[in-house]
Amino acid sequence: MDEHRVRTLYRVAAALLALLALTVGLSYLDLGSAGFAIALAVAAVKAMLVGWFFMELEEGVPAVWFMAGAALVWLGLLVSGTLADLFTRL
Amino acid sequence: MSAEAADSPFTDPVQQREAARIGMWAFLGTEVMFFGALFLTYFYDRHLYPDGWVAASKHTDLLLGSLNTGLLLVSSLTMALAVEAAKARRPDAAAKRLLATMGMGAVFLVFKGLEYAEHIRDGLWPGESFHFEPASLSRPGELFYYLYFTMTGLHALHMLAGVVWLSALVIASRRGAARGFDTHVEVAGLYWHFIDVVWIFLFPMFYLVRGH
Amino acid sequence: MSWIVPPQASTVAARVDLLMGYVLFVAVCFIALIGGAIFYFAVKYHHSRSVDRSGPVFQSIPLEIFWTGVPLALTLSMFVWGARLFITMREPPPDSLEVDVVGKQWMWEVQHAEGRRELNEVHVPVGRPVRLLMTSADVIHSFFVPAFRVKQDVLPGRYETEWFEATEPGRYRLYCAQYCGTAHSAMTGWITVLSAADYERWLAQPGAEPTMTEAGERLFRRAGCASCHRAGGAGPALEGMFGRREALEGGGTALADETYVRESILRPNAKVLKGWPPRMPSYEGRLDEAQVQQLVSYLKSLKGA
Amino acid sequence: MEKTENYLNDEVTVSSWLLTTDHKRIALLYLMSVTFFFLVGAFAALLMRLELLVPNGGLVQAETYNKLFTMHGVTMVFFFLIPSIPAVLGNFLIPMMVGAKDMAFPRLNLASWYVFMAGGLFGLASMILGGVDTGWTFYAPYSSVYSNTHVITMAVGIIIAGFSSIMTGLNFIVTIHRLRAPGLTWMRLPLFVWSLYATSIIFILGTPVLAMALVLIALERVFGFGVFDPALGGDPLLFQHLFWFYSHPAVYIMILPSMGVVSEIVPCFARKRIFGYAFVAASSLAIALIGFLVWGHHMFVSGQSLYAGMAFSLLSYMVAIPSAVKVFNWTATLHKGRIYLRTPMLYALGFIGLFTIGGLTGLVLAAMGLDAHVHDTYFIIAHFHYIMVGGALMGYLGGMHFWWPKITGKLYPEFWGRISAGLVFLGFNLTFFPQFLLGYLGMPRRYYHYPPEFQTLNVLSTAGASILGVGYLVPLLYLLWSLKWGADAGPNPWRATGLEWTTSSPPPKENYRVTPEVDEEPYAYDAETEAAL
Ligand code: HEA
Ligand code: HEA
Ligand code: HEC
Ligand code: CUA
Ligand SMILES: [Cu+2]
Repeated sequence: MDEHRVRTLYRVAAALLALLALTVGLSYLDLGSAGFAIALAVAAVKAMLVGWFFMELEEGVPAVWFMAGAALVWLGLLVSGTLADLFTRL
Repeated sequence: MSAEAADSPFTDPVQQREAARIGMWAFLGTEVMFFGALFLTYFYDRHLYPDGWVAASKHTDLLLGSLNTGLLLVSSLTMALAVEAAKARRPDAAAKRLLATMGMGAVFLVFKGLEYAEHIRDGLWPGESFHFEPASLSRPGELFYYLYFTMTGLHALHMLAGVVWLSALVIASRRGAARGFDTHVEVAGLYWHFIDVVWIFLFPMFYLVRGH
Repeated sequence: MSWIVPPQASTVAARVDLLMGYVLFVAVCFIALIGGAIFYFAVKYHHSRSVDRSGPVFQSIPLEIFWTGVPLALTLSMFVWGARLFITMREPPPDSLEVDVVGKQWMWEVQHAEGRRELNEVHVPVGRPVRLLMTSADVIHSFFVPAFRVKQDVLPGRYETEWFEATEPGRYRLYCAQYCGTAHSAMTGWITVLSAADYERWLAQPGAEPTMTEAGERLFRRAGCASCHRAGGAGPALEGMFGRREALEGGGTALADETYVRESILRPNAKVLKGWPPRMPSYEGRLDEAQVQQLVSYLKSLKGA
Repeated sequence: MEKTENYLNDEVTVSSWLLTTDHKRIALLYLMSVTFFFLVGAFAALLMRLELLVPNGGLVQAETYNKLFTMHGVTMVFFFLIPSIPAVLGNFLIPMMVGAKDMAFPRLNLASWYVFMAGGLFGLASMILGGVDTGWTFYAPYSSVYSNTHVITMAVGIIIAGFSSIMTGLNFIVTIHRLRAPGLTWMRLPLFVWSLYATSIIFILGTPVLAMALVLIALERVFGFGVFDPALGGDPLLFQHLFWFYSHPAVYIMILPSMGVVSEIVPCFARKRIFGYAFVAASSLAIALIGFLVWGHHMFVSGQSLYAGMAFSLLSYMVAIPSAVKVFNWTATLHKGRIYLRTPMLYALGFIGLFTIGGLTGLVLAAMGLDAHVHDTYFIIAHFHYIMVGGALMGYLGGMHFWWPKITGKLYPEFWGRISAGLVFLGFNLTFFPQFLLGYLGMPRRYYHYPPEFQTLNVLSTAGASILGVGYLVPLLYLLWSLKWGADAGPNPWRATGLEWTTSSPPPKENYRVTPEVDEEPYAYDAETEAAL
């Protein structure tokens, strides 16, 4: 087994757990409406770590990047297009 | 083996491994959009009922939720390690790590079940008997829990499928490092990590809406 | 009715037809161009003919730019024109006459401010903008008057508006354009456009009916609203509330428009006024949409002190 | 000529068909299935057109009429047109065009057919049990609360069929990425492959959203609780967003494959390389992407915000541009060609003309001020039948005629082919042109009864539909006839380029006896020097 990679995996997992602790901790502070945004941002960082290291996006296979990127872009289209309507109504 | 090989359109194993990965990623794209429709619904209704969302989120079980998140994160680690083992042609090591992954997945599901039972006891199952304090936010609260059950339920179904898939791989590992075993583990790993990612977002959306 | 266009009986009708003419003109030009070119090539380069086929071209960046650019410019003009026309259709002039409409499977209930109520008929005066305040009691309907070139979906749970100014007295067809169930195609009616004098006469006809505001005021007392919404009562005074931006419990504000007032009556707890307990009972199921509209009409009439 | 081994006579048992993983056989399974569903949808159209002969007809009852147009729309869209070209011609041709032995995941391919049939059975079941009356758009809260028909069964059918689309799309994507023959670079791919690649992206990223929207409708019906009915705190516009997020791109699922077919046929029968290859290829991808940004143009008068409406209107105009680019490039391909007006070419040219008309009337709809008038009238019906029947279906028929010799090894009678192409073109225009007029005059769609002043145009339309119906039956007959009595086609009756024409017809089970290699650009036709076809 590739020792280097295994070490990386452990480090990433540690970072993920730290982020989990961070976001739970933050939820006890009163950050107003920013709290939710921060919690989502932390989630995004966690998701990126999982994607990049665990799911081996770091390998950089073009077709894989293309599929992963397309999924994100399309999700963005769905959400932004619909919320654009909701937020600008009236 | 031979029957499969005759059918296979591939000329070499590298091509096959890449095809499997691209296929899995394409499928995950589908899954992103499948969950995406629900995520959109969540944010849509959150915008309509911000107060209801805050109030309803206070009834979720942060302790169990955080524990479950931790479990899933660690299970992703063991999954990734299983993939490494499979790639290194060590099916026994891979099987052990797969078992650990599955185990954490199963515990996750049990915890989830406990949470559901608790919520249902508290009258948070949407419908006739739905009961929510403050009553003034009862309708948004009901929507929140409708989405909660739908989204975490769909997620749990995916987990269940993942656990079944991994157990099939554990059984397959007994046949040794057969051709394609490493690819299978790798592809299952992608799926498992994806479920983890979904949960990473569900966690703040339902447990951390604002404050405690 | 002509074969090509329905009667032009509103201020926007001719403008719609003009834009239609423009888009169709462009369309016909391109159809002629493409169709003509195909026909011409098919004849000229038919395999049976020996013509000069030397030096064929397979790629031309200037041409590609040209036939990307021209349609782009044309469509942009259509977009701007269409959007501006639509904005006109969406923004009722401030002095519009208001008529309240409830769509329900499968009929149109209409109330005039002066109190007359009709079914599947709408009487309006010529030369005065009319604003329809519309909601649905069940599924989505759509209020469509071809002669006026206007259409707006009518949704349950909120108010939508639509306006027009009729230019020609006469009777015009009204359709429900959004599929709403079995008798969707029977959910039709008539718009009768009357001269100003005829309209006054029509309004006055039976005489005794209370105006919508009066009916709303009566209802306000009968339904028990007045017991709380009075000085020193359990609820806030409602004078001057309409059109205000209200601060809400739990942060945020809401504009007190018709939809807001309607929601306050049917689902008071959805948006609770800051500083007040969520004490108001829901009137859902106790008042029908037409009655809610009367109340809205009354509350709108209450000017601030 | 001696009989050679091919995929048809390789094995002949029933199970060799039902358990086949051969993409060519799966294509034929799909061919039979979608033809069946086309007949179901056409049957509903027939009854509808008959009912509309008179303003207050009583051929069927109002509820029945509503069920008919739902059945017509649902079968034609979800069970016929969406799978038609991808699952039949795409399945057959993609592996051949890229020079592969089969699809990347042959068993997944077979599974997709079973899944499709399961979805189709649910769809049929809901029709047989009594039908669904929501229209193909399933707008809430009518569908989620008020309708008391078999909405859930139908929704389940559509969801299942959707998964079959996803499987097909996934297979195409991986096959195109990973199984191209040596030398077959992206810029050497046939345009049909490009267009199906773009289609596949829509399949896998759009379909799940529709599935979820329908799941939510079903949940709302089952639990009496949900996110769409305003009486429950929901918002019906959310459903419309979810629905059209898929269903507008779905119209490009229906047209892109046809565009691909036309891009193959036109160069072949003009004996000339396609004009602007790169632009035609890129425009497919552009359509797939921008096509996902315009869905709100179905909602201009739905209560959607004015600003969102304006953005959607602008983007709808943008998505028209790549279509325009394609039309111009096809037309330019004819220039200095050597043109043979064979049946596939007639269909292809018919496609270009009718698609242009349908597309240009889309420009009317994308103008908000005009849509306020024509929305939900027969103008819409005419617009989309011009594109879907005049365009997509014509392309499908053209493709079937073009590749029929390859698929079956037989030639059909050219004379009857031309007759049917002519009948379809004529009947089509007579059916749907009057509907443009009807719509602008104000006749709403989904109307069982209509005011008497609209009768003349409706009679014309029904008359046209009967010609059109005959036009469809003729090819059905002579294509079947050709199976037994048609002349042998030989490997390449059109002397077309493209890998699929280099192998025998019908192709052998493994497509190519030796893996082909590609060393030239596609469409290496030569109109200048070549002798007669
Ligand atoms: C295959 C199917 C298909 C295709 C390809 C299209 C293509 C287009 N459609 Fe259509 N459409 C439908 C099927 C399709 N549509 C259906 C089924 C509905 C109704 C659904 C329902 O409600 O039941 C509908 C409804 C619909 C609406 C909503 C109407 C309403 O309900 O009120 C709109 C509004 O913008 C619209 C616009 C367009 C546009 C701008 C295009 C463009 O993509 C067209 C682009 C093509 C061209 C423009 C022609 C070629 C170009 C030239 C020859 C060059 C010249 C070009 C310019 C000057 C720009 N369509
Ligand atoms: C691919 C898509 C497709 C295709 C091919 C067609 C084909 C046809 N359609 Fe379709 N149509 C839709 C998609 C399609 N349609 C959709 C999506 C709607 C909207 C539904 C909704 O509102 O929800 C619609 C709605 C629609 C309406 C509007 C109904 C209404 O709003 O009230 C009409 C009316 O004329 C119509 C007519 C036709 C006709 C005449 C054909 C012709 O091309 C059909 C020609 C065939 C025949 C005339 C029959 C010939 C006979 C046979 C082939 C044998 C018959 C079989 C047996 C006897 C068993 N269609
Ligand atoms: C039991 C007392 C009670 C009754 C009866 C009652 N209300 Fe209210 N109403 C309240 C209270 C308390 C509030 C402020 C809290 C809130 O917004 O729910 C309120 C708020 C409102 C508002 C929003 C006011 C603003 O400034 O935004 C409107 C409009 C309204 N009520 C209309 C009515 C009508 C119409 C009726 C009768 C059909 C009615 N109410 C009956 C107690 C009552
Ligand atoms: Cu009401 Cu259609
Ligand atoms: Cu569209």
